[in-house]
Amino acid sequence: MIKVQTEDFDIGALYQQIIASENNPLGYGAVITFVGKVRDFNQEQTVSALSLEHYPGMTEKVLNEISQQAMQRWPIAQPIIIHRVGDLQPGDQIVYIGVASAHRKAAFEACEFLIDYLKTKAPFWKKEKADDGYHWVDARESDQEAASKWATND
Amino acid sequence: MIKVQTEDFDIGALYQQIIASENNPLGYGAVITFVGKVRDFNQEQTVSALSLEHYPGMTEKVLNEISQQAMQRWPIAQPIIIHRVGDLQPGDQIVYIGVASAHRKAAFEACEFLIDYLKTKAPFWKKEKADDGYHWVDARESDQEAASKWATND
Amino acid sequence: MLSIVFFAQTREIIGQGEFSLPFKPEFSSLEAIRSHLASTNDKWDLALTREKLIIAVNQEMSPWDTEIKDGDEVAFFPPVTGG
Amino acid sequence: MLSIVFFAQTREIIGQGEFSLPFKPEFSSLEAIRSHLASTNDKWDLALTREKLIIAVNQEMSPWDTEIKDGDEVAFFPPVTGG
Repeated sequence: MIKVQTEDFDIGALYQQIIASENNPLGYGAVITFVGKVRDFNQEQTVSALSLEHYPGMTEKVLNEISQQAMQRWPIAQPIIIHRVGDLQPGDQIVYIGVASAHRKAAFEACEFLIDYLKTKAPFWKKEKADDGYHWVDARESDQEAASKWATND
Repeated sequence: MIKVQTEDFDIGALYQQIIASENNPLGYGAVITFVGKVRDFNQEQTVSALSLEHYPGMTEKVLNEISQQAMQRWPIAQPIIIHRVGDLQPGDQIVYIGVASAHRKAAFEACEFLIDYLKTKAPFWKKEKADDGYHWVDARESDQEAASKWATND
Repeated sequence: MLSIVFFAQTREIIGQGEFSLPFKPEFSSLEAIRSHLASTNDKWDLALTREKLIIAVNQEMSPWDTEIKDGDEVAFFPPVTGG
Repeated sequence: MLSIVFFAQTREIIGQGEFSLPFKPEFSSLEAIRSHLASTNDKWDLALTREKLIIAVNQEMSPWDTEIKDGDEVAFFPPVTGG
């Protein structure tokens, strides 16, 4: 399941959705979830608000693609990916990724792959309100490096 | 927080506990959770029930120790570790590990470290009911290998 | 007709999010489209500096040598920062 | 007095979970305790085969050369399988 939405999401309800996954609910022994939240600082500046813009249509397409890629690379159930857009506050949830698999190694890897790819390939942009006003967040070199470790030659 | 209990646990409530962590709730941008569940098969046998035994006292001691080790190695909040004991059914939750950090890499690594160490160092034993009766689960070589990758020289 | 779209800083500096551009044979090159737009004024020139500019053609991130045809959607934006 | 405890298969084959063993100087060696217990009968001998047997002294996994003193809790069990 892929969703781009302004509304918040409920961790407990999403967990129930993953484990109720139709193809093999009792075979999935490991469930990994990642939640990304708005921090109250970035690059040593205090952040008081955040605004998230995205490219409607392309965003869902990219998230579906990386979800398919993860399912081809690891024996996992259909992942759940939710990303919020619009105005957010420090402490708010931004992104949710849930992955279930028979074994934990596949689930950990697929979950990390999904967030690494989301961060570098999905068209979202963050604008932060800091002490000196609003400014767009710079892309991080470390995110590119994290994503590049999953590169394949095919 | 460390708990060994017969009762089930609530993923949504535990998530709220992690993010309400007192030392730096708004600084934690990444929350990773691992849930281990009883699978309906193991080593190609159908599993219809599971019974979990532990070493009271030592279990809590070991879980506290690995929790402290994780906090020394990664900049994370106090992890939440819950492990159930007693009689369980396929689909039941066995173990929960929740980790929050400013950045996702530390949270992923610490969470994987905790489950790898729990699986090889915490005194729990599983007995499965399969087609041919009850038998104790064998320790897996792959779990030892997973744990050994975190070894340090100190 | 080409559909030209901008996001984030690029959109803010340009001052609009999208518009239509009548297709011309020379626009089969992305660089030709970029430099045509950049020639509009100094702001657009700044917004469309090639360094760090990402292009998506029909909603797919694409290299500069991608061939463009009439009816395509061409997006210009800075490196993404979601998650 | 030593407190001797068993878990899982080891406990099941032995037939009991714990008992007290009066301390003797020779029991400062874990192997001496193990072979003393193993000599009880064939089942105990089987349960306490060194291969794959894990020992915890005072609730801490310990190597075979750990020195034991009066009052210690010594546990014998198979490799753990939680999680």
